[in-house]
Amino acid sequence: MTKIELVELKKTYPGSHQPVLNHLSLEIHSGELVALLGPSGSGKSTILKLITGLESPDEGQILFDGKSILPVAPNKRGAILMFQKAYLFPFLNVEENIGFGLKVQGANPETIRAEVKKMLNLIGLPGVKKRKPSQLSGGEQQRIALARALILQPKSMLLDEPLSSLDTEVRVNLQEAIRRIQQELGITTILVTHDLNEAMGMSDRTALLINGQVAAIDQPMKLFTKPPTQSSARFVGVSTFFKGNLANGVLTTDFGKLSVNTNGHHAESALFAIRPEHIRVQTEPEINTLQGVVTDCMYRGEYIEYQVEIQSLTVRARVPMPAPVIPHGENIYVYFPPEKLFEVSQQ
Amino acid sequence: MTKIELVELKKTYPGSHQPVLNHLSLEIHSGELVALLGPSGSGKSTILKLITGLESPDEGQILFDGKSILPVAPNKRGAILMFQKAYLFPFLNVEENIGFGLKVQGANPETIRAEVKKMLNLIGLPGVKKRKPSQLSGGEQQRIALARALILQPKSMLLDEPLSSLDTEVRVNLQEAIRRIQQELGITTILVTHDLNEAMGMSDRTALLINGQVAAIDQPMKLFTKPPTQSSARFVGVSTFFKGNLANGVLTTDFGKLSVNTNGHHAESALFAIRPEHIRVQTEPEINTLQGVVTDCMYRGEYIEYQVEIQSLTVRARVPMPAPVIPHGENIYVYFPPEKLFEVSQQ
Amino acid sequence: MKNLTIVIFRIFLYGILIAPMVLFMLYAFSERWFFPAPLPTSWTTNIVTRMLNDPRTTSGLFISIGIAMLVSFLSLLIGFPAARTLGLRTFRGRQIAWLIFFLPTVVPPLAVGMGLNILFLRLGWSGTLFGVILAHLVPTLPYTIFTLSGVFSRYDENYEHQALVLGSSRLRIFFTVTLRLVFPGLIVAALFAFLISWSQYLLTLLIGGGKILTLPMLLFSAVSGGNPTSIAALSLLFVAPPVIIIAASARFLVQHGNTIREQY
Amino acid sequence: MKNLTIVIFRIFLYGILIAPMVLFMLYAFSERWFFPAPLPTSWTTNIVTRMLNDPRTTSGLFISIGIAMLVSFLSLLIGFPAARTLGLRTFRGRQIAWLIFFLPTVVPPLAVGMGLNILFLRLGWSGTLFGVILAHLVPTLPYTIFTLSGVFSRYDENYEHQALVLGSSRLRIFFTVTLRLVFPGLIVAALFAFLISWSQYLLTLLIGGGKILTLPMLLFSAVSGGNPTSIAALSLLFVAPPVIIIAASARFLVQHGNTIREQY
Repeated sequence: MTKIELVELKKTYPGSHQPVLNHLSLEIHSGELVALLGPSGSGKSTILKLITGLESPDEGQILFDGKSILPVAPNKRGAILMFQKAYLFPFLNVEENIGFGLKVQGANPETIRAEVKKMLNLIGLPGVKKRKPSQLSGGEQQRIALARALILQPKSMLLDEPLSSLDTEVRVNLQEAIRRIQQELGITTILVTHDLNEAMGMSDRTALLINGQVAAIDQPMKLFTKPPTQSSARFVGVSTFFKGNLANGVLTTDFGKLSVNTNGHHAESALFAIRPEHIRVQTEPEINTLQGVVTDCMYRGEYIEYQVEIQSLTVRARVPMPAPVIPHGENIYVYFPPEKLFEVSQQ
Repeated sequence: MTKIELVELKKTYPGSHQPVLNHLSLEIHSGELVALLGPSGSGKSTILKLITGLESPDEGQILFDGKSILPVAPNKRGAILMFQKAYLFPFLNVEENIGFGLKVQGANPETIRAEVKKMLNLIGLPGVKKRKPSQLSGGEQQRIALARALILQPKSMLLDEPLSSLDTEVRVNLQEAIRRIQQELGITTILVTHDLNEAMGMSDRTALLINGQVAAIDQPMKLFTKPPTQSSARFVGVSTFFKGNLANGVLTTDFGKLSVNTNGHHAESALFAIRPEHIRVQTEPEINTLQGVVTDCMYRGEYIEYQVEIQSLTVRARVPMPAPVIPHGENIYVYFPPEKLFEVSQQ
Repeated sequence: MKNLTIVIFRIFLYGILIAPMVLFMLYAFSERWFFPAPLPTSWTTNIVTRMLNDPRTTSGLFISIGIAMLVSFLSLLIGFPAARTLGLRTFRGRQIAWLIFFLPTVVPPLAVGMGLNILFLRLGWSGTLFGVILAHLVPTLPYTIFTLSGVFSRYDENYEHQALVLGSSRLRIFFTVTLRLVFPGLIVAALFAFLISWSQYLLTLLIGGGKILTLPMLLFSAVSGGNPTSIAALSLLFVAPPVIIIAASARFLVQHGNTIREQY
Repeated sequence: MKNLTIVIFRIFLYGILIAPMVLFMLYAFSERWFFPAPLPTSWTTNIVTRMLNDPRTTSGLFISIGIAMLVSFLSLLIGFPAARTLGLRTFRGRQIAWLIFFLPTVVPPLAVGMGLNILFLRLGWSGTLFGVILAHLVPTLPYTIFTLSGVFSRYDENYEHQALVLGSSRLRIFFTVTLRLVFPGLIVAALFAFLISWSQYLLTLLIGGGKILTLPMLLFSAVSGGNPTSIAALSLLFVAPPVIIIAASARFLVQHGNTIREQY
């Protein structure tokens, strides 16, 4: 149970002008799982490398339970990194792979054997200890890598897209397994992923990284439904934004007036957003509808995705099935429920 | 506008015992877009290679408008293959790449230049003709590859996961572009993909390939909501199946009785399935509910995914937000709407 | 750390390579140079001029160039299909094929030369240009094949497949697509073959039986003569073509290598 | 098509390689063999026995083996860090570093030998074992570095990173992870170095000045002698160790190469 604090971290890779981390601060509570979500190049993996000590920060501090770990050698930090590939040592069998860390610590063979057995049960692969890594599937390899890390009772686990090369079903199973074990053992964990669903499903809190800084951090549900800024909203799948003047709960945009639920009293310009699955299409005008032309209509199984042009604005709406197929070019009214429109800051 | 018929195709690769295609027959109507969906190794790409002539079938026929194309050389078939990578010739610029096929045909430079210009407008990249392929993004490269194929007015386009290496936003844009152009020009097209959403969104009909045969082929909506067999149901995301005796609209399973909507009059065993998004969880028993224990509950943004164990049966339910978070181990009732349970054959 | 390694190696290799070349220059134009003088005390161009006017030297130069060019052409001609098969396909016996190609590079050239000599004597090819060229192919072919099969192992046949479905004939594809994609590799392979043939002394001596007088042969007989100035002058003439070729192609190779690599 | 290519090459190479070796055997044990008899008409083991009892031959064998082993050890020692840097890192001047390593393989050995000879004479290293070993490093090092940097370009440092975060020290990682991962590559590189040094004639002659008598030197002087039987006998002795080493390691390399490759 270790609390991790990242304080004003700055890192620029040699040969690059742009810092990959720019005074980034982040606090991960003891036993918490925080997911880092962000576009490629936003410095997600760099954070993990700094914590393990594979890279050093240019500025800033990394604290484990309030103590700086920067002077500690990478092999003494107790922070274990897992990658997209399992990196099991090909010349060792499963048992030797899992026991690797204990052997380095000089544990006696009996203890190692007992611990390895415990770990194999924990990860749900009791019968494979004599196999070679090449005889295992991708998902099994990742489970072994997990066991190899957990056997050392690390202070922290750092997962760098550990599931992104696996098939959907295996991935979901491993998401559940990792989450269960992480909660059981209470290991402070950072998960880097580019999969929104994975971040939402596995994390206690999700942090959005944009331009080397934490653009937003919150519980997944809050972040998904009410992202604070425009860029973070885009990242969780919001593509419809209205800019306008807000007065008495009415937003006056270039495309028409829209009622919004708000407590604020802006007289100035404001920016509102809405999730695609909250937008509805209908044939009759109503309050809070705007007229538009359907430019595309794609069946996606569980929902239909409409692309509607409202003058210069392109709106994507996702309507769950059953929903009508609307031919291209049809005139339509798009309904924006007032309670689903939320304000975001213009960043 | 060419109709393509595949008749009893059989193909076994040298060194393999299992045929990759096993008497596969499939008819693609003129101007239609058929998506081929299937697990890896199901022979999806092999079909495309047989049609272009990069491979030859062991048995069977391939007909274009009723005429066999097997005696025709690959470069005379008018069937153009596109891959996941664009394979633009790195030593030619965009204009020369697009004009490649016309130059081979001996068209005069004026014609080529005019046609290339038309194509660049069609794919929405008018300003790039002097660029080298390496200066383009992945999505742009695929657009150019598309133009390079379309300029020859091919009888058929064969797309082998052309979008699978692209980012989500670019992919959706290109899905729309390809679909629009394909319909505009009426080119008979086969799309190989492993992405269910892509197949659903782009195709007129989707074919499921399992074990080298067409397990099911239908319009996406029908295939998605009522897959005919158990294996094809699994492939479109169904994971809950009930086996039991059917009598008078009631299915008697090992876990309890369930009402189903059916016209059949089976006295024998029957297999019913239900989609995860049609299953509901509730706290009170009711008709068509079964009692179970929540073993996992994952927030996925637009929905919550519950994993419920009903005795030995694990059921995954997807409930759209807003939905309650239910703690692990809680007792719950799972509701299976009778009208959503559909019969599948046990294959 | 890594920079230090590089620096040490540069010094090591510059020392071992460049220093002798400078020495050649100094010796070739020196008239008198006695230890411990750091530079020659008297300079002359006589020796170099005399050497350049000697018909044996010029004919040696042309024979050397002719043999090396023919050998590299034949190496490419034979090596290309073999390398393509080895680099692209997987088939049973591939490992054996590799071992067979590998053998001539590791079996000592002296042994190969002796064997070939005995064989060619019986076949009547000894002392002929044909025999020498054939013998030169033994050490050059493996390198050509290694270089090209390295190229082909990174080669993607789908470029050819694209050209095919776009209507090109196989022949047209070979010239407009295949050759252009592997061009830098071809140049490197040809260079290798040229240089290996260029510096062959042993095989030329054994098979040529003293009748085929290439530059290395002349150089060796000069060494027996023992005049350091003419040795140095001949050495310079001998080293110049390879250095010029490498220098001329280095920039091309680095540039084109990069352009092509970007695409993979 | 591809099978035909392979068959043609096998015949070509078997012809050019195996045939001379068979000839060595026949000659070494023949007493009389005149054209056009297909086989010797009279057999003897005298020559081979006499040769094996000659102290010059046995000492030549040991000197050759000693030099070749030392040279391959030194090549690995120097080549390993260089290859790792070249194969794993990208840095400015990498292309230049490659060119520098590349030079010794393409500059004709005769030229290198002449240059080194002049240099070593001044340094007093001529005629010494130290000088010969140093000279042998010039052709062997590039091959060692090429082979190893090929290994390192496919090498994934993350295996080491895993071992590091699992608690291993850098030194332990080197022995328990790095060496085991690159082991087959090391063996190939050592083999290359051994064989190149083993078959050096020119550099040993020039730098050794006739004082360091390796097997190739003895073989060459036998060639001047002109007795085909003793030439053939010496050739056999000379070819045997490389062939044995290659045969012994071939199976190991194929097996272990595959096991490791599966993981990448």
